[in-house]
Amino acid sequence: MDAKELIARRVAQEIPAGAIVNLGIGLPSMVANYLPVDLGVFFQAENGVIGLGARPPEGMEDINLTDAGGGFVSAVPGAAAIDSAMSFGLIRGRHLDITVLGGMQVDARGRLANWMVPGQMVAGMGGAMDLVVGAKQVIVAMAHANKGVSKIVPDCTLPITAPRRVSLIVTELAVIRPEDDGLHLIETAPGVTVDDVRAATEADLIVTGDVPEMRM
Amino acid sequence: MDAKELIARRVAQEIPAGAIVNLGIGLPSMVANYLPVDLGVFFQAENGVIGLGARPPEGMEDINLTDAGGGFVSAVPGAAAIDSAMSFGLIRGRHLDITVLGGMQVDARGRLANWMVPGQMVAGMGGAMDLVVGAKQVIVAMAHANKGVSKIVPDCTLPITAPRRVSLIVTELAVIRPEDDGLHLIETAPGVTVDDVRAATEADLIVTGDVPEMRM
Amino acid sequence: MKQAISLEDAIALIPDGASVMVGGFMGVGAPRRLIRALAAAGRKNLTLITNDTAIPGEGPGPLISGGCVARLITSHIGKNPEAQAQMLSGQIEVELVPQGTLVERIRAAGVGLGGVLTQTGLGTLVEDGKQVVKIDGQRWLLETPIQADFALIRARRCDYVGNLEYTLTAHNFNPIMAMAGATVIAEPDEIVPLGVIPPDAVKTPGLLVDHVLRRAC
Amino acid sequence: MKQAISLEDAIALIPDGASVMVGGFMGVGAPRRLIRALAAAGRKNLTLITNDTAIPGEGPGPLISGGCVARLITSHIGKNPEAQAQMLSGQIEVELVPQGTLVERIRAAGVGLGGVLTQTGLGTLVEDGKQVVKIDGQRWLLETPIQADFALIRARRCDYVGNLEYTLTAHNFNPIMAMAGATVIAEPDEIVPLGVIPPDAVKTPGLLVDHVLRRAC
Repeated sequence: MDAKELIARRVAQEIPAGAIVNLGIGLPSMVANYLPVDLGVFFQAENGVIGLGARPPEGMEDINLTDAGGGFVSAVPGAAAIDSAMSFGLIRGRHLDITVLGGMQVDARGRLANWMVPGQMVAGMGGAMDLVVGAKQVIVAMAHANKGVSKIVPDCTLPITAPRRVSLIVTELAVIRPEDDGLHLIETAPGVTVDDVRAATEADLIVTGDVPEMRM
Repeated sequence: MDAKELIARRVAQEIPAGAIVNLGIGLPSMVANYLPVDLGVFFQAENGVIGLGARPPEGMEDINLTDAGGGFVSAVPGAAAIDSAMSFGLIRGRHLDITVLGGMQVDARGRLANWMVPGQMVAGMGGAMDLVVGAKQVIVAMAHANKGVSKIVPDCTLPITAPRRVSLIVTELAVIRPEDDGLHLIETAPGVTVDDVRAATEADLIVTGDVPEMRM
Repeated sequence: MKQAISLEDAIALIPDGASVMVGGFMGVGAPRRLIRALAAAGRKNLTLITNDTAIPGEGPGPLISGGCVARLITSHIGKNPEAQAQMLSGQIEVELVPQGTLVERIRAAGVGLGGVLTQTGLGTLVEDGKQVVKIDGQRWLLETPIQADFALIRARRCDYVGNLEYTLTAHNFNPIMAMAGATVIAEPDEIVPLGVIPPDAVKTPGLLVDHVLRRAC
Repeated sequence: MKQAISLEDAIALIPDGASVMVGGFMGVGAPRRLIRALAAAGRKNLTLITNDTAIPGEGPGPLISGGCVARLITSHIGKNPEAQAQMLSGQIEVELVPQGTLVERIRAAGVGLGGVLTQTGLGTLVEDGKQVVKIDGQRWLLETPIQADFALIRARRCDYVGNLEYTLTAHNFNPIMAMAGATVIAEPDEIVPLGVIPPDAVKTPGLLVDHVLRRAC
């Protein structure tokens, strides 16, 4: 199992039956592949569809039905098409259960940075700031490090997306839960030790008792 | 012609082709009866219809299609049904050309009072405050006096609906236009003299040259 | 997916003292079954948020007549002498709100905004006691969000996800209130199978709706 | 009633230096014909307000590629290297706005509100230089309304009153921008006779639309 699949599978375990879930572009969007179809989860894409389904077979795409990345999708029975005011009204009004987002950094206070690198990469925040402020739960799904440099840091050096503490961080090495007192290491990936995670993590990690391995 | 019909007919002359017009309950709603059907005017009712038409024949009413007073109406071809957020978004966002409202008082600064009599009649403002603030033109259609007491006063003694100066006042005696320097008497009703109007009006009226008679 | 619930079970959710939003305009588009059952159940001390009190017997009228309401936030009580009398006698505390401000305050609560900045009400009694915000030298009245424990929503059709459709002048406050109730109960004329309501026709996405009232018969 | 106008006549309405809102999300639901003709006409110094700059060639991409834009208000330029390069070189002045804030700022202009009070952006770079309003002890970021000289709106269907229908994820910013342009030009896929679009299906009432673009062929 590669790193991305591991992360996506582990995030999928966090999603309860019937949840309304926004999945970011890229890795987070893979989470949908690992959910039981009978779980009754509805996926929201901020470009305006609730009840996003799989990419349709070749030749059956509709140019007016895509996800937030512009990729073709389908709509499940019971789907709703909405405009951006309603879409972000749902997000900002706390009507969305979970958002799964990628990250560039998360710090010891659980703050996410994922929208710009000053002077270099300026993508824009898109819907990320609204999602982090508004979703009931924010799960960050990302690689633990970027070119060997830890993305879990004492204090974000990149501009943060919101001061809110995210709910959970899932990487290919660990599951980490930010709390009042810092980052709690709550699971390690199969075959990864606590020391491995500490070595790969620039921020301090709080370890209480035995840390279980992810059950995949 | 009775007083109400006279007022409604005169107000109708103010409405240009293609205008979007809100008519208040009561006297103002009579204005629709005196417009040429080919004028292309669309009537908006704040309860959520643009393209309001006449009351349908007995037995063809729809309980879900009424005007703001709860009376049955029809919808013309090209009508739109909207919710209250859009309805008042149109009103407050200055997308409505004209509103015709009843009044309890209008004063020398052109301020309308039409929503409460402290300690006695407390109806509530409904949509009146929004309409007076938001419509491009506000026409007050009302009787000149109430039980012999002038409704056109130096300074409103009733709580005002908005500090905005209304565009025009039409009564069974006169047409009056509020301006920076006060209330200009611009027309008198057929058979009514300037002195008659002055005698019936508590506020000062400005008269410049000959005052024409309404052309009915 | 939602199981439709009985009128009895729906009413049992709403305790004395609750704040309740009720859709409708002069009774059109009002959730009649829920209103009548709530009044019949003898609820007391409710905060009622509704565009208008219609005429006695219509719209939220039965809640007024039944003495269920202690506090009323509305734009118009002029057609309901009982509401006027209860206000003048002090039985109901009434907050009169301009209609456009009322709908935006409800929307603000539903979409997570801190308030509404409006010209409506400035320079009138409505301004009294409220914060005024200066933006580029212009004064704007700050009106605060209104949310409620319950929103009772009348809809034309509903599916088992809870997606709602409305019709003609029965839209009014319903789609907006459906965003601002902590618990939203929909009273549709008809419940249809999944997929019957096209995605583009949905005006209230089902995720906003907590309970769907079973059909009358 | 509105006569449909030609692409040429529509473009002639929009001068150099105008502010222009353009619907669409990653190009989906963008008014392609108007955008391409505007770029082909060589307009300069435009202020472009749009959710994102898509990829070059898509959505508002041709306006970026054509050097038509001096100022850009948007939430995302990450998929358009030309937009990024023109920002870094200083050719385009870019204001990045959180997407939910962007749509509410446009709506605020359209419905006559003084601004938007939001939590989004508080405690981030987005807060810099902006007014913060305290309400009951809580801080809210005040974001100002955004209006434009023109709004270019893509719609699924339109009638000769100008009523607009949208479909699926091609809604996005279109219905909101249609409220906030001083002049609104609709680019429908199809124009249908009066009465074909049912009142309940209208999402932009025709009174908001100034011009309807004639069909392509």
